[in-house]
Amino acid sequence: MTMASRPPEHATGAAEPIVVLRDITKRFPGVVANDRVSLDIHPAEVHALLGENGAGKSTLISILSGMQRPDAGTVEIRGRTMRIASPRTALDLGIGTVYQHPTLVPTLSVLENLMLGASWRAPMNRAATRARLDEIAALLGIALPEDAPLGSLSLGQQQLVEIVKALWRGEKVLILDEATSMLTPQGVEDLGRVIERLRDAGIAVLFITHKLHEAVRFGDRVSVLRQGRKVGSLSPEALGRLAPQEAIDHIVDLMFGGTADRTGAERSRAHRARAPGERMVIEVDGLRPAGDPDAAGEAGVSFAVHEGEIFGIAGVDGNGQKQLAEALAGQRGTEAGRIVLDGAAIEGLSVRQRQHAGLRYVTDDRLGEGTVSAFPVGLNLLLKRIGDAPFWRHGIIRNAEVERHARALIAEHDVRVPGPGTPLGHLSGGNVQKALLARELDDQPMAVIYNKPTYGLDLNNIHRARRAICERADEGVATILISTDLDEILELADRIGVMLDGRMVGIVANDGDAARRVGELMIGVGARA
Amino acid sequence: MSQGLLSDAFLISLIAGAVAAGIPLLLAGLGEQVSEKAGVLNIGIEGMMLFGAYAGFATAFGTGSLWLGFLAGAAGGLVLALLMALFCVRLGLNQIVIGIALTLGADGITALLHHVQFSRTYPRLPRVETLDIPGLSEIPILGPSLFARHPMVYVALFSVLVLTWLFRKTHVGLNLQAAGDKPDALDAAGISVVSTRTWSVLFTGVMAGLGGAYMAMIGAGIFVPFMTGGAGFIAIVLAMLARGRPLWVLIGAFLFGASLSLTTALQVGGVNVPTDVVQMLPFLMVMIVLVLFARRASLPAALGLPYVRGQR
Amino acid sequence: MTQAAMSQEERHHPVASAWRRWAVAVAAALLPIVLALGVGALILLALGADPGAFYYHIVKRGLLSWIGLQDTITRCAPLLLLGASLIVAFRAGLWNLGIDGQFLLAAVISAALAPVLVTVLPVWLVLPLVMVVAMAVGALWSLLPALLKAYHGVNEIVTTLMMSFLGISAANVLIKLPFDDPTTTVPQTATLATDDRLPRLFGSTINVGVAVGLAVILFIHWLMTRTAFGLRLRLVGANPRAAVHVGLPLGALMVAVFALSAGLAGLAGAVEILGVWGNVRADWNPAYGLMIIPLVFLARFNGIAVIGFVFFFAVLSIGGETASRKAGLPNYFILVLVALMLIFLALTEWLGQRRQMAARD
Amino acid sequence: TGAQAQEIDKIAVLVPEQGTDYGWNQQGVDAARAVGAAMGVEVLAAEGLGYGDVRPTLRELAAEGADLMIAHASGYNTAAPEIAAETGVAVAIVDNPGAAAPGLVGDYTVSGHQGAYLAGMLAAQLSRTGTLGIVVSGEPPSWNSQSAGFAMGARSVNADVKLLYAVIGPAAYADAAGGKRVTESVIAAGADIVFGQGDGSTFGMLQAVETVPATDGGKVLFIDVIGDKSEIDKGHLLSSVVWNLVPVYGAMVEDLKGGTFGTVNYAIQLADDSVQLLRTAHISDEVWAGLMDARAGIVAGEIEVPAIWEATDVRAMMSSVEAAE
Ligand SMILES: Nc1ncnc2c1ncn2[C@@H]1O[C@H](COP(=O)(O)OP(=O)(O)OP(=O)(O)O)[C@@H](O)[C@H]1O
Ligand SMILES: Nc1ncnc2c1ncn2[C@@H]1O[C@H](COP(=O)(O)OP(=O)(O)OP(=O)(O)O)[C@@H](O)[C@H]1O
Ligand SMILES: [Mg+2]
Ligand SMILES: [Mg+2]
Repeated sequence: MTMASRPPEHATGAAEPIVVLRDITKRFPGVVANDRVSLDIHPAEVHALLGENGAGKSTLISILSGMQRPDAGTVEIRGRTMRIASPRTALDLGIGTVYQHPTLVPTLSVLENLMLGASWRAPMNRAATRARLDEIAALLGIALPEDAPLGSLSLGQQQLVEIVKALWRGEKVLILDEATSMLTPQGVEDLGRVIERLRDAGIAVLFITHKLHEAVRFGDRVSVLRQGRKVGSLSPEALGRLAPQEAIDHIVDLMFGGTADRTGAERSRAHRARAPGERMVIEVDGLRPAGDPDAAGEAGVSFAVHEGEIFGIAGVDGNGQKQLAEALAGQRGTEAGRIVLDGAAIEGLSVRQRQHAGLRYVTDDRLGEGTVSAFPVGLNLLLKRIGDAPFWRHGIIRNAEVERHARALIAEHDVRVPGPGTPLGHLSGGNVQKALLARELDDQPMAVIYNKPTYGLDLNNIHRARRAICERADEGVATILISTDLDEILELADRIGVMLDGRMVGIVANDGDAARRVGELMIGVGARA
Repeated sequence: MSQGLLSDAFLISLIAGAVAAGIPLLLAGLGEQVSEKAGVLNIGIEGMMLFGAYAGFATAFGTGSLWLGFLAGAAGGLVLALLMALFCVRLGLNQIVIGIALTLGADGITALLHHVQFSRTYPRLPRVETLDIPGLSEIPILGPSLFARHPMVYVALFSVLVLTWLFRKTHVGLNLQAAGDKPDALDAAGISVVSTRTWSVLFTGVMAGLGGAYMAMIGAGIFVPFMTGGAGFIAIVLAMLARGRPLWVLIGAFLFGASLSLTTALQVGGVNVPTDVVQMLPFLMVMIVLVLFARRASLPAALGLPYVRGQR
Repeated sequence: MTQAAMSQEERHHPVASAWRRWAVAVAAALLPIVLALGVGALILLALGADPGAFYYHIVKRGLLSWIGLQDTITRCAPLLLLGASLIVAFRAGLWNLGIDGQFLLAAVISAALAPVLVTVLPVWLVLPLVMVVAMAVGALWSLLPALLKAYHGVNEIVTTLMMSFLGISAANVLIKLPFDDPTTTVPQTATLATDDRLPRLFGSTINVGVAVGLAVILFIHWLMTRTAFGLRLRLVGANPRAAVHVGLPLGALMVAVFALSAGLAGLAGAVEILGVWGNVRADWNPAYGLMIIPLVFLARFNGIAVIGFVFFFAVLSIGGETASRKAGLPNYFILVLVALMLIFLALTEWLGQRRQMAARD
Repeated sequence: TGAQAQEIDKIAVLVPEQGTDYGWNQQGVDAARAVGAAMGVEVLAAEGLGYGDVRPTLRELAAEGADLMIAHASGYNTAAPEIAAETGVAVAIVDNPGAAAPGLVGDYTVSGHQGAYLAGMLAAQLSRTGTLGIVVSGEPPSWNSQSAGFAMGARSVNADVKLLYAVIGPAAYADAAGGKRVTESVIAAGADIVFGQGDGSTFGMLQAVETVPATDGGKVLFIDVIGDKSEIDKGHLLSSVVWNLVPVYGAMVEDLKGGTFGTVNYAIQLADDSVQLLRTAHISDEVWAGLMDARAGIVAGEIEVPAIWEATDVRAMMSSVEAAE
């Protein structure tokens, strides 16, 4: 679908804006998150809000959704200046939001999460909620386990619930902050169709993503933030005049100025310095992670990774990838099977011992277990090396060393943070991820498991991270790359294993035909390799 | 005349004694459960009970009406709960510090008031009229001990049902759980976390005040300083052990009451056990249950943490 | 002077800005006290007492008179150790609410052991030995909650409270049965002679216990803030899942935290008995926990701040008794005053936080 | 230090609770004041000190010039002699004769067991059900000896009298609700006269006695200890074993003046009326006369009432209900 195929009335943007943000300024300690940002949001239009990590996108929308108050500037709704004092005000105005961080109650069921927000006096109407849920789910082409506790769902499914919830309440304006980050390509397509329908029904959509092709694909209008300022925008007319790739190039220029990293267009793998070696570094045989009873198949998971090889693990989120990764790392017990690292069995070792043996696990749960929000960035960068020289001597911390190390990594990985002493929780989502990667890449293990390493990163940082992963592999690191982003796997992996229902349903070489075969395996078609 | 350990009268008095000791724990425990569910660890509950005990007794003594006494007891608990809500929910001050401060303050103020008003006369309330439930109160032993009590006992028992219904079947229940488990989610859904928690703390105050008033007016018939003697802390433990289920608070409260009665029964029966040993029984029982069943903690994730919107 | 002008000046005069920071810090420390005293004064007036005289006596007795000051300092010893105990636990995110039971059991064991041991061993050996045993007793009493928490996830608030109640009863049983001093009718343990107690400092009535308390709390502060071990414990407290992820032995660390925390509570019991009491009477329970917990929170788990709060509280408790007696008031009024102080201290801390938030740029 | 004659112009009394409890604390404070008034000596009263460390208070009172400090709680009997040694100011302590030191530490024993014996006789005579209750808030020595004395007195009148003994809790001095609950059970088990010992909890016992009928439908009567609660009685107070500490305190001050303090053990007893049985309208002349005969017998040593301090011994004296049935 090209821009030109859209109904003309939507391309013109003739309607008056429903929301006008005017000169919004918001400061946090050490940062100006939004610096006199103005933004028009029109009904019947998808407005893509783009920007590098830490540019201030989430802050801006949290002002619109009532989660933050601006230090200066005004919000006008249909021409009237409004004080959006709370999320309640925003919801009453018909503004529905999917936040970047999860905002659902893990102990309540899916249905109850959707019922949350009604007047406390209202009778609880499960049947009506169920009907409405079914309706929206059908629209999105999904099915949700309505009575399961939310916490038992995969992150991808949880994100769907968030989307359903926002659609429920966003009668006028729908805000999606990286709502597609956990979805499959098919899921993104389905969401895109729904967004288009809503737009055609007159709803204004504000759409934040780091995937620029999604932005030009679904967006009618584009605004770009950079370091808290709005640095440019593309009107529907302007956007209509550009071909998708031209539009992307233009946006990349706006987002990163001269610093854009354009190597991403080519496949990194082609630029790998060396082919994988022959030596087996990791051998997994019949591994059945403990825990969720149906997560692992009877036979368990088996595969092997060579020295310097990148072994991709593809699959829809929630098919046992996380359990597998945790079992490999030692955070989760195993019911059966063997794990051999460099010739030695490690399934009996603790997390710590496996780390010492040369195995690293880069978690996808950056806030839940990857970092400590309350700790300063500097300590978070050393979380896996507590007590090690030169940062500790005789068990006593040397703050100067810690700070020097932090400054070096912050600079090297371009983590946007006021200083090493800033609590990590104050960073933007993408910058937390950058800090996490910085810590993990700052070491020389024998084998690494990356779980969704580029989730939440902007384009530049994705390239940087992927390049770093390749470089490590070139140095001989056996790499397991778990990702729900098929493009990423196709770009980096030498071989690809596909997981479905806790089993590895096939392993294919990453050759010209890999995309099709992996896609088939992911949805359960195609034989076991 | 049948007398002694196996007489009806004695058994009735033991069960009634368990009820008398259990009702304040039940009321306060139910209250604590609500605020814990909403994420507020109300350590001030001991003070709220004591305030309720004083206010209830003073009013009942002054007016001669137990019902006005209960009203005043509830109001007494409510006054401290208002402070708790203001400081801990609205301003986000530390719940432990404020809770302990309220308890110490209530200890001091009620003791002072008692000193000024009652320490020369020690007034006692007259005999409490019971409400006999027709039919049920005729059951041998259990009838008179359980169903010929002051109406407040039935109110307390009924509130177990009400809370169970509230938790399971209403939006209030959803809101409470969300406020305790993931307050940002509740806020994002458009419900004020602060209001939800405020209401829950106020409810706790009312229930604790009623419990204290029951203890003073019906349990003892008199107010003496520090008379709650740690009942509030037991209520906190009961609420935690019950893991969100009102019925478990009921069971726990009566087990505690029953173990007190057991002490008396053993002694009156001439069984020579030190009271210290018997007093350990309920706590020992809790520990044994925890060791045997090793029940995982399921306290609300945000328990004890103030909620400030947009803070991370 | 306007805010802008002030900050302008600050940039040019670092000395002035240091002064200002000092002034703010002093004001922040004094404001809650002044406010609490103000409200307390109103209550005193309502009770018909003279607030001026009341406060004068608190300060004079608790702080300015030498006998009073010695008693104030002596009273700090167990509180400092209990503060250290709680700092360890709270920083590691574990709610050891059982310090009263740990304290009391250790006190009883100390009281039972010391008078016997001094008959066979030299005193200088007995005192440290008993302290070590007391630490072990405290630690042992926390073992069950520690194991249940570490390996079964059982909530430690409930288990430590239960063990505390059990410990208090068990202490009484021990005093009344095996350790009862047969020479007295009152149920209590045998008494350690005054000469065999912890040595007194420089001819005062202050015993070495307070030095032990100070040393321990400073050490614990250093341990928790400056060492790798302390950081590991803080990591467990701040995010246990992260602790697992980075490969810390979560269970073992939790048990260690409990052992250390409860051990220090036990040490507090020993120091109180060996330094001051000499014996334990049945049904004795100073219930220091209720007092020290809010102080540790107000100090934000900072050992140095705990020292300040503990000293302040000791002045209030020593001086308050005299003030009440002279005013003809029941001692209960001090409870009200302490409550007011806690509330206003918490309030000022909140105001300070808001100032910090507002002063961002 | 040997005993020396001394000028006395100030004495202090220390009690754990407020001196308004119609009981232990009030008796102590009132007696000290009475002695002070009679002898022209200033009295410093430190009330509500609790059961914590009283050393600071003792030091301070010594510094304020007290010549004798009466530490009126058994919980103070370790601290006070130590401070006496430290400051050289004489102290009086309770229940620890072993610590007495001439001129410095005097011990007084407060137990109304002789009076409790009379109370037991009285109760056994007036009981309709033949069952008596003893309810105590805790088990300190002076409570124990009075419980035992009561039991012995009751048995002396009626060997078959049933004695129901119940402790509210290990330290339930203020547990009024517990006092009421336990007393109700004791009444339900047949007691129509209750001998109650406790501080705040006593009022709960009174409440029970006033509101619950005996198993025979009649009135339950209460026998109190230490103080005289007639002022606040609602018609259920049968008697009280009243203590009077004035003779003891007076003798201690005299001895201190005379240089003999600490050489004798001071005690309250029937002989000098420092222990008395309270007479109320429930007691007929005839019964009273019988009791007074017994009193004379005790004073003369014809009736021996041993003091039994241990809780286990006391419990062993009580009836086992199964055995009786
Ligand atoms: N609550 C907060 N406290 C302190 N700093 C904050 C807070 N919220 C945001 N910031 C800072 O504001 C800046 C903008 O953050 P924001 O989350 O809006 O970025 P973003 O554009 O959404 O980035 P990303 O793409 O990584 O999600 C960042 O530097 C971040 O560190
Ligand atoms: N009277 C009440 N009793 C119990 N809970 C209440 C009460 N009032 C409010 N709450 C709780 O506080 C939450 C937020 O209250 P708030 O004052 O924001 O809403 P409200 O305006 O009273 O509710 P609504 O507009 O939905 O009727 C409610 O959803 C409910 O959970
Ligand atoms: Mg963001
Ligand atoms: Mg003199």
